[in-house]
Amino acid sequence: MAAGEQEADATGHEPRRRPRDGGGTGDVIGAGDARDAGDTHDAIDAAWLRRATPARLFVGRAGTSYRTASLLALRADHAAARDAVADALDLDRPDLAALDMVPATTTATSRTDYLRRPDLGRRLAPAARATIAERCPPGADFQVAVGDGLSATAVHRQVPMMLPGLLAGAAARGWRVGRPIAIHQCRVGVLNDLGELLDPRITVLLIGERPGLATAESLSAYLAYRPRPGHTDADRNLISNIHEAGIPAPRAVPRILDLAAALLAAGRGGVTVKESVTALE
Amino acid sequence: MAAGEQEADATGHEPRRRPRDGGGTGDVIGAGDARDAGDTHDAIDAAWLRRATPARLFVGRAGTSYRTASLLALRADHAAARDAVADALDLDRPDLAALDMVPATTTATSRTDYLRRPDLGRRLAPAARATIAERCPPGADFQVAVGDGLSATAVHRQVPMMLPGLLAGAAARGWRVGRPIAIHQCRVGVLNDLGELLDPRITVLLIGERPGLATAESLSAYLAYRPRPGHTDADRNLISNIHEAGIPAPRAVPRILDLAAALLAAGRGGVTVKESVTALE
Amino acid sequence: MAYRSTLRGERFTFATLTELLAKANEEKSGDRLAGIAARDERERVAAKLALADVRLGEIVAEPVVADAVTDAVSAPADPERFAEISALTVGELREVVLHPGFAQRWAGGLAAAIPPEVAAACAKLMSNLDLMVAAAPLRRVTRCRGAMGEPGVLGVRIQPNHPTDSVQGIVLSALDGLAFGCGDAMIGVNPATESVPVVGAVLHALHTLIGELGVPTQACVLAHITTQLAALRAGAPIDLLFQSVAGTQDANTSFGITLDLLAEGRAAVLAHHAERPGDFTGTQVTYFETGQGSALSADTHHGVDQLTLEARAQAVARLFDPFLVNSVVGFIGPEYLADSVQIARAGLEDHFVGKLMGLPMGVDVCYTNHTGADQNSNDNLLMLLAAAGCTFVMGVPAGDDVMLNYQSTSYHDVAGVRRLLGLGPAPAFARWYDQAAAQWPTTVAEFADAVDGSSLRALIPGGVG
Amino acid sequence: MAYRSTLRGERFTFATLTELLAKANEEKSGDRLAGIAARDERERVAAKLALADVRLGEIVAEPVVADAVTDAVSAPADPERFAEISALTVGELREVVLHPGFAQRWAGGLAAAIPPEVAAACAKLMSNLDLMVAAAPLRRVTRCRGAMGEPGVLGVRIQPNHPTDSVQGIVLSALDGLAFGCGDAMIGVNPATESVPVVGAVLHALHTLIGELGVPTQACVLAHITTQLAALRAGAPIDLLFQSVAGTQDANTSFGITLDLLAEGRAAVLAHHAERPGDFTGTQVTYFETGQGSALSADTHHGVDQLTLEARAQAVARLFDPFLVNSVVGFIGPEYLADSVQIARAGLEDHFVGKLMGLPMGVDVCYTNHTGADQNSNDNLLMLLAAAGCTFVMGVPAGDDVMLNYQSTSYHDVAGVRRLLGLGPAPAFARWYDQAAAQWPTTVAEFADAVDGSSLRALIPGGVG
Ligand code: B12
Ligand code: B12
Repeated sequence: MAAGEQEADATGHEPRRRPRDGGGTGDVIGAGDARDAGDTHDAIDAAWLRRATPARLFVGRAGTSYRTASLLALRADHAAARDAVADALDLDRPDLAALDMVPATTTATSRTDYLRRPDLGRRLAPAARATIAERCPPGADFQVAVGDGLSATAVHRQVPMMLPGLLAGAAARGWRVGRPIAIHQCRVGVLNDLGELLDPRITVLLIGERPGLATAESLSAYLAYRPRPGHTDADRNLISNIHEAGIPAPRAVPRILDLAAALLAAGRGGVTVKESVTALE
Repeated sequence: MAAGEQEADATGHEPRRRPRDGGGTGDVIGAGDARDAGDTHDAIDAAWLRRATPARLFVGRAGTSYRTASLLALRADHAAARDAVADALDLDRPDLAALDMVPATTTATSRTDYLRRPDLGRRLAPAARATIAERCPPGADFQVAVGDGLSATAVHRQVPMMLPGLLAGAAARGWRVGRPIAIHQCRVGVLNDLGELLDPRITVLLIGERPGLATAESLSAYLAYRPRPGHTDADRNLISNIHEAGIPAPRAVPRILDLAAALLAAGRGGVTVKESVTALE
Repeated sequence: MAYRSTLRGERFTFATLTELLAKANEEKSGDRLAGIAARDERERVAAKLALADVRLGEIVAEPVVADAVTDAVSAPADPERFAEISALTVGELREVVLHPGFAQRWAGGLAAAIPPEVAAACAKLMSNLDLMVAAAPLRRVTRCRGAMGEPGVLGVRIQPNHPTDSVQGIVLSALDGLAFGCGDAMIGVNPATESVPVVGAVLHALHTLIGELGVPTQACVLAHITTQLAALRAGAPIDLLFQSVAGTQDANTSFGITLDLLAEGRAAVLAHHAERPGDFTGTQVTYFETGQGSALSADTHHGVDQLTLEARAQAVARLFDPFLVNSVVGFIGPEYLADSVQIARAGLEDHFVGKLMGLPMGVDVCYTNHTGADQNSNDNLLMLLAAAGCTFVMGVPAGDDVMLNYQSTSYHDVAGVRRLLGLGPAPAFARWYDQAAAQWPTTVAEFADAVDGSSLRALIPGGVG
Repeated sequence: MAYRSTLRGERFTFATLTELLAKANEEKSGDRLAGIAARDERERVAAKLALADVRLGEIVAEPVVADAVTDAVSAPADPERFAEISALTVGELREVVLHPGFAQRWAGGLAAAIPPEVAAACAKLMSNLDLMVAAAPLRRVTRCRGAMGEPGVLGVRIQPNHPTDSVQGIVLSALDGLAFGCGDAMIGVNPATESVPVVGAVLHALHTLIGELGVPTQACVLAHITTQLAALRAGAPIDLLFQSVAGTQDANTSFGITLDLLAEGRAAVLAHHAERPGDFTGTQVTYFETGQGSALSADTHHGVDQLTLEARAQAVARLFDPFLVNSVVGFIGPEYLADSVQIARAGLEDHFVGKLMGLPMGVDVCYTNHTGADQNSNDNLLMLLAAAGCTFVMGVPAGDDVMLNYQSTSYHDVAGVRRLLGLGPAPAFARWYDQAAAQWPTTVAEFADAVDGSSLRALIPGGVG
């Protein structure tokens, strides 16, 4: 194959995993260390390894460096991850619109602002405070908020699969469920403002984690017990890595509900309360 | 001396030279390599060395590194040099205003533009072409232009000391002298546009060189014989380092005139014509 | 007390030592975010000039914050040794530190006498090259199961993280790293899950892996200290006790820790080691991570600049005789270190101040995807730190941490740097490697061949295929 | 011929090899100024992917410019050796080059068979670490009066420039450099004045200095080649003949040179050396400087990217069997390399492509005051290049070139880097240094003491005080 068509290792759509070796990997003279990945084995074992971990394992070497294909796949994934940071939360997507969340913004007014000024992403904008106060009933047992965080992609992908189950599950446990809120340019610290405004017992913030090379679709659920201005991360709990190759959305829902129940039982959140899950494989 | 007043080595006004050692230079424990500069000798020999070269020689060592005073003097000079790049050419300064130059601009409209787009600094703006065509008689033997280049400071300092002598000297040699032009956001390549517009035999461009740590006041005189679009640096000559610690302005004037005469005699400029100066000390 | 200097006729005044330290710092987005940075280069240089003439004794006399961390770390631990240098100015200290003879005085006890604010002040007067040249000779050997810090060693922590803490995925990642000669510093997993059973399962799996293979290294699971201690009580083996630490009491509170908790934890692990005779060659049982920006991120910086707080965080670590300390330098994001220039500077600073204070300092050379850095800039800093004698760095498969979502240095990267600079793993580990992992598979194909009926197969929890 | 690739479903087409090479380049302000850069990271990566599959033979078959430089340098000098690799793709070449065994093949003749466009293409697929790891083992020894390139050597050119070419000032600067162990690569002066008598005077002064002291090094005055040759004809001694070269015929025309002129100059200097028996240990008598951006600056780049043109400029140098080649990497300004990130990348690239083509490559690690770089970023690149086995770097008093108005690496800097990496001057020079300059003054006070009635005094043209 000369200068013709070439399919990169990094061409697959998300979720992206360990790229297979290929492209520019020949072994014409003396590249003994650039050991050939071997086609037959690759097909079989790459699948097994891929199931075991999204990490890029046993990718071969060129001297001590990456094979050319691995290096370029990493570059491609980096370009994509950077693009993902810039993506905007789109509440008009049909699956998100269907969730009927109350839209809100923080005091960070642009993406640049958001990246440089985390303090602004922790405070609700005055208009948002008014809207929320008007449209969301206070004093719920279980209040959910959704925030773009560092990856709107994660919200787009995971939240539609989670929110209905979360609300239904909470209701099934007999909790009074608040009306969900969607927050643009959102940081975890916004939990304190929500607590001050609505006084829920448990607030769950579903927020996009920073995009990695392997996936930009990872979501975290941060939980706070009666959040208040002055609370810190020591008062919060979370479940992270909610995505297809991590905790799949359907499995995250009961874990969040269980953790919420643990917080309610303890009458507090934070470092002294631990999840009790055991097997995670 | 504790946290009180402290005079930096780099506090002297320009032209700045080798800083003397001092400040944070004590030798309390084991700093054997950080050999003391010695006060008496310093006073005598620093002056002699300073006359010999503006280079920072025999400044001592801390291990293999600079003494603290030397390092901080370099930092201070770097801050000043960067500021100098940003300085704007001010034709309203009394000594420059007195020279009654025709003001012009290139197609670079801001300092940022100028730094990023050298091509724009080589073309006269349409309005400038019109002004020059209107106010400057064409066909001179000796046309002078002044450009800010990378240091307006150099123009501010040197040009008032040079331009009158240059024009008078040229006239004394019987050359028809053009009306001087001052060009904002100017690169050397603008000579071609000037040649096309005014058709002088010799054009001299006095232009600010990039500021260094030792001085931001260094000017060059670029000379072109019948410049035309398409001419390159191979067709030009120059005298550089015109400043107090280099070629003082008064000594630069006759050298420029001599070089102009050499170009006229050769009937061309550029790489085949050399200055004939010998002793320069 | 006010500090003053004059630069080319322009006069500058700095009202407090805290202000002076902040303005003398190199440019960091976090200091600017905090509103304490020098407004321009001229003011920065003026602050450096004024700082150069401050005596070390004065720094100790004017604490930057009044809190429990200051009480514990800012008074010189060894007043007699500190007295030897207290009359030096910061500018003089820089020259002393750069002197080739300094390493001996440092090793002879001076290291322990250097308070964090003094170390930070010194770093502010140093060029990047100074930071490298000065740090390189300051080497300390520490011991847990194996040793770190011996001459010619660039240690590597294998960081085999997994998004759901799958012990199979973690062990596979670790095997890949061991095959590259990585892992002498530790095999250290950040768990995604704060659950005592999960953390315990990972601790057991690493313990088994190390034991089966006979690797002279130590395991660590970087859960919150309270989770690790609960796992210990539940019977999990702990080689190294981990905790993130910060430079103010309030920041540590936001991390859910106190100095007492750290002391108790260390005592518990030492007691546990006493019950595992023969396993350990030394008594350095703690591991700490730091990084510029963490205090500001919790709004607990009290107007103090990032570098000074970093040195204080490291001094907190010093209280507990750590096996290793790690500055995770580009980990958080652009709000604290905007780009590769600031990350590189901070990495060199953090490493130097740690070494100056006598710590076995390593650096996680890394960046996130929302910052102005990339793998090429990461390569650069890795090389600079290796040249500067950095104790250890990270080894992450392909540099891509699939759980923490950031990029660090890879097994490949450290192999390249070791090759280039003639460095290697810890001697005992190198001996183990030559006899064992040097022949291990490096590609999927070889791996498949190797696990088909070999001893490697037995090591993989959950079985193969 | 069109080149294509697909990235996550997005299809990219590149109409020509020239376009592909440009878009596969790392970000440079000059390529953007020329309008040939990739529009974003996605397109850049797509170009790299397509380039990875281009065979070396195809590159040679599709010249990027039709001109005299292409005729002279782009056809493989040794077609038989080139045939060994012509079927490799660029991606495969990268892997071959990174293989530890490559240095032997390279030394065995492959180096000479690598055309500049191939070297540049390969560099575009490499990480910064690749560029360092691959370059380090490629060492060539060249000889003029002394030798360069021996193992463990980091050479230094003393660059003792003076704003009016005062021989006194120049000699004083050179003495300071020699006292630091610098100067084994050469004592090389950029003259401010293009005057045959002035250039002749500086050549005589350097010749005398080297002769009196018996330093095993060579002198060079970096005037235009025509000026140097005129000085030679007027009786001045020339060790190394210098010229700036660029990567297109038109750019060289704007420099006032042709390939014939360079060949004639070299012949003249070789003839001159034949008349100085005993002075020389080898026949490498030329010295060239290059640097990304010079062709574009004269609008003579013909749509070709900076790195490809740099490799071509170096290949021009290769035609004349140079003693040393120097990429003056941050010299011109931000329009070609915007900041320290781009300068560092370009420095590593220039060094690697030169080494790959078999050249004794050095780098002037430098920056101007109108660019986004500073002495700290300069420190970083100096260290990286020294680790990568760079043949030589500059030694400028305090890094401040008082004639060219830019900052480079200083005598102090290179002393620090040599100390850190265990490198030193050329062996013959080191022996001379230990017996002579090692004891010389380092401060003004010591200098004054030393010249009071010593042999140093006699060396200073114009006398002392
Ligand atoms: C960045 C980060 C940090 C930074 C936070 C500073 C900052 N400004 O971002 C630092 C380095 C200080 C940090 C420290 C710790 N972290 Co952390 N951290 C992360 C990371 C990599 C990314 C978070 C992210 O993307 N946030 C999204 C953005 C939009 O939110 P943000 O508002 O900008 O950031 C806030 C949160 O990230 C929060 N945060 C970060 N870590 C933690 C941990 C806990 C328990 C809580 C409640 C909050 C919290 O701090 C930020 C400021 O409020 C995640 C991994 C992941 N995949 O998510 C781990 C992660 C969240 N951290 C974790 C842990 C365990 C810790 C520590 C407890 C470790 C320790 N033993 O000390 C400490 C202390 C945390 C605390 N109580 O403050 C675990 C949590 C496991 C769990 N399920 O509870 C995770 C999942 C992975 C890990 N093992 O490191 N962390
Ligand atoms: C930058 C520079 C270069 C760059 C120019 C590219 C660029 N875009 O800037 C490069 C590296 C290519 C270069 C090359 C050479 N340079 Co030169 N260069 C300089 C330097 C350091 C700064 C110039 C400056 O500040 N310009 C001011 C700005 C505002 O102008 P500009 O329009 O942006 O830049 C133009 C001029 O600088 C011009 N230029 C640069 N060098 C030369 C040399 C000659 C002879 C001419 C006519 C024009 C010229 O090129 C630029 C593009 O047109 C000066 C030193 C100094 N103190 O001035 C030496 C200097 C001007 N160069 C000099 C020389 C000798 C050369 C070479 C002839 C060396 C050689 N042997 O090949 C070559 C070839 C020059 C040519 N004919 O094209 C001498 C000139 C001595 C003299 N009195 O004639 C100087 C004084 C110092 C030196 N020894 O290097 N140079």
